[in-house]
Amino acid sequence: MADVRIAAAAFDVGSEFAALTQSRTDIGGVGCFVGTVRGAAGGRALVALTLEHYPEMTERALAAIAAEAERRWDLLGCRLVHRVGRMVPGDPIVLVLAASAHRQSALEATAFLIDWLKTRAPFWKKESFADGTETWVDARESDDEAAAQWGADQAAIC
Amino acid sequence: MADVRIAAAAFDVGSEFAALTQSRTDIGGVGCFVGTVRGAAGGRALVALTLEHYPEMTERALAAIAAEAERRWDLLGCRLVHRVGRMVPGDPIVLVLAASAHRQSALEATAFLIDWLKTRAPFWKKESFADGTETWVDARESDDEAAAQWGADQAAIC
Amino acid sequence: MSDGRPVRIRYFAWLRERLGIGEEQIELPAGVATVNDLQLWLRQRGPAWDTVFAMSRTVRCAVNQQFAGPDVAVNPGDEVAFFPPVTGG
Amino acid sequence: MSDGRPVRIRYFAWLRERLGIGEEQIELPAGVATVNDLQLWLRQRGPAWDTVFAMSRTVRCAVNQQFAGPDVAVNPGDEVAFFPPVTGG
Repeated sequence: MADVRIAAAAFDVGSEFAALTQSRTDIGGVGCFVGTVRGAAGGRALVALTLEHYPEMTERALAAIAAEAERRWDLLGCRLVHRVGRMVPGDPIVLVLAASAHRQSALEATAFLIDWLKTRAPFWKKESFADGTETWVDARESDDEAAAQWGADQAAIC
Repeated sequence: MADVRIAAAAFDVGSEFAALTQSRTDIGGVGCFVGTVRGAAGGRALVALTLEHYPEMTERALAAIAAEAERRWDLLGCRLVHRVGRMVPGDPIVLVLAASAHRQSALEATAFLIDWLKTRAPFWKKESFADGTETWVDARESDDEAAAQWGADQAAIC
Repeated sequence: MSDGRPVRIRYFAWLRERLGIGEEQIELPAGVATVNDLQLWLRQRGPAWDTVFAMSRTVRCAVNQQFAGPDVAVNPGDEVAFFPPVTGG
Repeated sequence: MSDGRPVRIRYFAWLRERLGIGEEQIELPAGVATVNDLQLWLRQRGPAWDTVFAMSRTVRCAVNQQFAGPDVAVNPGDEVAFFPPVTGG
């Protein structure tokens, strides 16, 4: 039921929402999260963000994350879109949509999906700054903690 | 900063998202919730949902709810759209958008906004069924409980 | 105490339908100083009014577009609204 | 034990950049049976390799596109990937 996609080009939030909900009368609520590229990091001006991924593994990982959300909540639809390649500030990076009959499931599943996606899908961010330097983004402990609150099975991650 | 609106016509999720995020490079995450009309209630087929409201009070109530969210979280944008009048199954009823530098604030504020909106804004739903009967929707205790988890100041409600 | 300015009363959702009235203007009756006083006064209008306002758990109120409890004051010129618990969103 | 089929090794993000290689195919070396064995074997290739794989807290692994801990088996024909902790979303 879930629909996961890696996108090289920018996606359109309205189109993704429409694709999930069109002609559906069983859905009562749709939760959504969109992550976007910020124009600064650590106080320095950012000119681009480049997302590298592990192509053969990425869609499998996204599908597994969506399947886990569908196992935990009674979802009527689930959609994950993640961009790869070069993006500029203001661009959307990632979209999570979770539809359910009731709002609580939709919103909880949305939070779960983005938390797991941040810690369990093989993407890596590189920041390009206005001064010409480039840095790979460090993983954040707060992301691990956010993911762990869902009872994440950390044994699966080496 | 918040943008609240009562709408007689259907709204477009993509346009609302664009209006909040366009030309912004400070936003890192946008949380969103869209409530939609379901095609059945209590096992009976629904043909329409009619939203009545208290016009002079509604925008004031929505603005107060948005202001409370902005007080509690470091939001970079907040948008509430609520429809009134007659809707059919599949139609969007309500839209909540909350933007922040980080995802947790955006998602928490989104959940807060819809919980408070359900218990603190003067809207009333009437269901019209396929068999010709009409019923005013009863308030749900679960909605009061969801709102109370945010430390809602229930003294303000008689 | 009335200073001549009326109180505007509004009814919404099933209260409006059961009472058959969406709004009215009244001279503030003698002895009516609070939301609770006004409800008691309205109940005396007849069986439909008595029945609706007897459901105190399911009748909410706003004074001048702010949610208001039974002890909130009602003054000449105020707008008072009665309605069921809200069900939007 | 090698049955002649190679192991495909892939490197991502800063591991790829520091090692100067995105992927390679190797004959499974004698004595290498797990992810940990493979890392120890790769460290012997030189200072850059030793340095990168010494950062065990910041090197993650997948075997056949599944996250894998140090004790997971590596067999001929497998695809093994090394990369930093993920930072998507």
